[in-house]
Amino acid sequence: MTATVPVPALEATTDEIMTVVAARELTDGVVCFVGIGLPSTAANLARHMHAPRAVLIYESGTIGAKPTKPPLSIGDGELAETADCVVSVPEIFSYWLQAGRVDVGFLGAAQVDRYGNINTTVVGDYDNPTVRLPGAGGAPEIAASAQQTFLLLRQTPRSFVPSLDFRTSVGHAEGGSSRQQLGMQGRGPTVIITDIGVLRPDPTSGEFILTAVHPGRTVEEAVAATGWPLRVAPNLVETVPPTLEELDVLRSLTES
Amino acid sequence: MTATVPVPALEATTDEIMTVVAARELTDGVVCFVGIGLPSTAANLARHMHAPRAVLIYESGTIGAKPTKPPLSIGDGELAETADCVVSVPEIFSYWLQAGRVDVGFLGAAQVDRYGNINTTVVGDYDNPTVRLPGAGGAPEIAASAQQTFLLLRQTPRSFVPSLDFRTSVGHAEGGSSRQQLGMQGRGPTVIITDIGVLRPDPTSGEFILTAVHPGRTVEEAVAATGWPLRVAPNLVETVPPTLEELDVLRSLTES
Amino acid sequence: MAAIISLSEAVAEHVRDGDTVALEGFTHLIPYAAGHEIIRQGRTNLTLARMTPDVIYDQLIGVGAARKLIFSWGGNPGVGSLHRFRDAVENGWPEPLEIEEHSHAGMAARYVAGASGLPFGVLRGYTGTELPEHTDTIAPVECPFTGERLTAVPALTPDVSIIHAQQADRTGNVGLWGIQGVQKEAILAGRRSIVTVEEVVDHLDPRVTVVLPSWVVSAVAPVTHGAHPSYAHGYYDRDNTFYRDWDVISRDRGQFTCWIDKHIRSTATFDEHLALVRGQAAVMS
Amino acid sequence: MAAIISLSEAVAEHVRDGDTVALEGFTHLIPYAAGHEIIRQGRTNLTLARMTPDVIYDQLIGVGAARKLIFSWGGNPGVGSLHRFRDAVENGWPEPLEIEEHSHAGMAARYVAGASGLPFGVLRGYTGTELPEHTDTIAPVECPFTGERLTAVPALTPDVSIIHAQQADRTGNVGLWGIQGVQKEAILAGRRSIVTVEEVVDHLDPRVTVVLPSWVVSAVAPVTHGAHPSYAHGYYDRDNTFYRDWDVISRDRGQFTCWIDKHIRSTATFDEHLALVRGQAAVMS
Repeated sequence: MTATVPVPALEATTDEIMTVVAARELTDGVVCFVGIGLPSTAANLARHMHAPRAVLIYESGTIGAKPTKPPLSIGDGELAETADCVVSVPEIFSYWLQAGRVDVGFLGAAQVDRYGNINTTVVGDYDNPTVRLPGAGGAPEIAASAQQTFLLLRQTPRSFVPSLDFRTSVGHAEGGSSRQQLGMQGRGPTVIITDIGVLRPDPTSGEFILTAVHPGRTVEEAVAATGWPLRVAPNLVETVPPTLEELDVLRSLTES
Repeated sequence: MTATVPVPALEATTDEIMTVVAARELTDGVVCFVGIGLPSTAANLARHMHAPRAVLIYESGTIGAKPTKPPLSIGDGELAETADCVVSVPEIFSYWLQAGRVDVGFLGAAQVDRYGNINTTVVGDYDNPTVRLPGAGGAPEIAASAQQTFLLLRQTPRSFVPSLDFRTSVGHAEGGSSRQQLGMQGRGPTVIITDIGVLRPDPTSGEFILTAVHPGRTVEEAVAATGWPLRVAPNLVETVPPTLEELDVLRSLTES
Repeated sequence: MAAIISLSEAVAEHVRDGDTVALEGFTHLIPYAAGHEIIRQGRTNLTLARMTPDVIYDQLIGVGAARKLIFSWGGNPGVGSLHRFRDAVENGWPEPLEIEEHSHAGMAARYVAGASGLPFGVLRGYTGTELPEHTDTIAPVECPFTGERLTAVPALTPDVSIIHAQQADRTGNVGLWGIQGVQKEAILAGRRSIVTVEEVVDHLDPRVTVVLPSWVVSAVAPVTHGAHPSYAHGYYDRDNTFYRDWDVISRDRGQFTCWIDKHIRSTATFDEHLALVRGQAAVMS
Repeated sequence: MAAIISLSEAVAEHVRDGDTVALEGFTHLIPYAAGHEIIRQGRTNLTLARMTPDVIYDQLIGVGAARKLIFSWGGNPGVGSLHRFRDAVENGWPEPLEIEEHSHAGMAARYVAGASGLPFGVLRGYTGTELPEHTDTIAPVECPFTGERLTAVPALTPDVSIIHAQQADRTGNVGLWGIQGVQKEAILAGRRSIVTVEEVVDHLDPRVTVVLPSWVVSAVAPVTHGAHPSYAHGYYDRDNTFYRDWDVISRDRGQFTCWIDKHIRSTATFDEHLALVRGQAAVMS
């Protein structure tokens, strides 16, 4: 899980390349609903690079948090101290997320299918699970109400599955216009960033297509790591490697 | 409107006797939802006399306000400064009033009927009113959700009517168990305090009955001032006149 | 991000004829300066929404800016009637005023629904009253679990919501404290929003209890004493005398119109208006 | 009025076998001391409600105090799985655990409905997910005005709600600041309530942003560091090491039971527990 890819002059870890690629997706002024871990780090990297006015909302109720270090938990004190305001958890979900004020929501998952639907609930049968996962948390409503979502997870046959064991949160549903028919205000997942590359949805079918591979990774690896017949974009590109500046800033953010 | 009644050693105004009588109805620790004017003054008088732990809630969002002077408006700054906490107006109505946390709500009215239903909306036809009154404000939900309500208004044939021009807030509805059938959590109006005396509901029918007259006032005056055939309690009493202490405290509260 | 601009620019850009406009402030922080600017710029055909249409809406109604009023309590707090409101409803002067009448709890629930992106709010309200017979925006709703019947009201989503606050910082984050009313919900429910502020500061006061981030506000306009004759906690007290005087000013149509012409239409800014009002108060006292 | 009493008295009086109990605190101010006292007093058959059943509920579940869990996210934040929770759900150890599973937005709406005296709350939630197939407390509801279909969840009204706060004053008014989570709603939704506090003070700190008046709280119990290993803003930081250590302690049934026996059941108070935990940390470092 710590495969590294070569970059000019220094090595980026898998986590680092995923974080850098996610950060690049964030435009300045974007309002992000971030969870702990890679999403939080990516949003903070963006804030320190090209998106100084990005607004970070944590589900603990902090709006406009500017942590100097990625928090270990979603409710760390520094989030409250650096936020523009702190509101209650009910308010975060009603006045802010549900009202459509979040531009980008980050989601992780144990399983994702070709339409970007995700499972964070159980592996196996719900009533008799093989692995009981943490559950929904904020994900179903982030997936429904954020203007778009970014999915971050490692690409393996166990995580990129033809059929979810449980649908915790909706991506492009059954594809086509099925998401719109559910009445969701957000556009759904617009990108999946993995340790191997980047997938984006086919604009018509909503199926996720491999559009980029990271330096040192291959299409074959991506196909082998995907439990459905992965389509590859004709204009597939190689991810621009993390720059020295990106890695410097990222490492200054994450060193403990 | 400034008829006075004799009391030992000094004269109490009509407003003063109504205020004193209302204050006496409040027990220590009671949670009151008060409006501006007599109710606010009465609750503060009680707080300075026998009910030091009475909790005053104003609909502007101040909980546990302890104003030194009766405020002119429901949102005066002193209410916020002396309150245990200040919350939003939506929260006052949802978490506090609707949730049943208010023991006593005070209401005034332009018209009241024999069951303590009140009109604060229009005199005359709704679409073509003779007098357009301010409207509902907080009254319908105070009348429904406070554990009990106290009505304060002057007794005249124009205000004590056989039939309301508009029912803004529900008292004992059509009497009997009709209020309970509406599903209201509060018991409804338990007392009407007027410039002439005090009325309380018949426990069975819910009809308001004259149970006391203030010093110097008579049953005949009360009957003449009431637009329905006013029943008089067999054990009618005379209101104990305001004491020197009550008047002293009241006047110290209201002098500007 | 909120643009920090003048009040006249903000009203010119964001308040349009025919809009549904909410000027909120529960006794505290009532946006009088913004109301005056709407009168100065001659907006018409407005639907005015406000829990307590007090003197600020009496002025807007009296000049004929409104075709409809959505409200829950229309009076001069602590004083008595709103004469211009009554004249419009009772006599159709200066023009008929359609009304959509709620209770405070219902109006609050409507703003909360609007701020929450929900089409309706639920409350224990209106039961047994005659309001539902006259107000279309009150409907029953049943609890899917208990079968209990409650009341629904639709979200209120003004085209533009306007409030006054004590402060904004230089990036347009708004901060207010003291009685907070329904201001936050009104701004979040509005499609556009204007916040007038006492002052723009480097850092918001630690007493601030409600913050509206810059990116949910369309425009911030600094207007000193912009809530007069209402008050701004920590800045100035309520001008109770003005509220009492308004009872006299507004009783007569002619006197009212004179007052508006002289004190609002003939003044270019709220500063000029205040200087005039204060000069007269000094003479009278 | 809240009685200011010891935690053991508060739990003895207000937490009963078979109760629905909510211990809330969103990462910040988690009432660990109260959770331990419930274990010490051997309560059983509890229905535990909590948005994020993290380590505090892992402990209660692992000792078999709960028959049911109402929740929305069960993990060790920033670390990984809750091994006792998983063992109960996956293997029924120490006994089967019924689950009633929601999303955060749904749980928040349930507490808000409970605090508001409404039988249900409305949200845009759960649409297209499989949660409604497994959770009875999710139902459709239609907007009476637009016909739009939304989701209803029933009010959550615990028999007893428990939180930790920084301060109470001598009359039992509770004050907290920093991340406020769903604590206020949990207390107001509860039939009874216990608040543990870092200290009892003469006057609440001006930084207080949430006040719970004494008369809505059943009991206030002072417990210094009562949120450890969670944190109390302005008092102490989160003990991240403990959360990481918990992953090891809780992986094995035997080791878990040993830890509970030694650190909770064999200590009389939370102070004793903390002294023990800190002594070990000092030796290990």
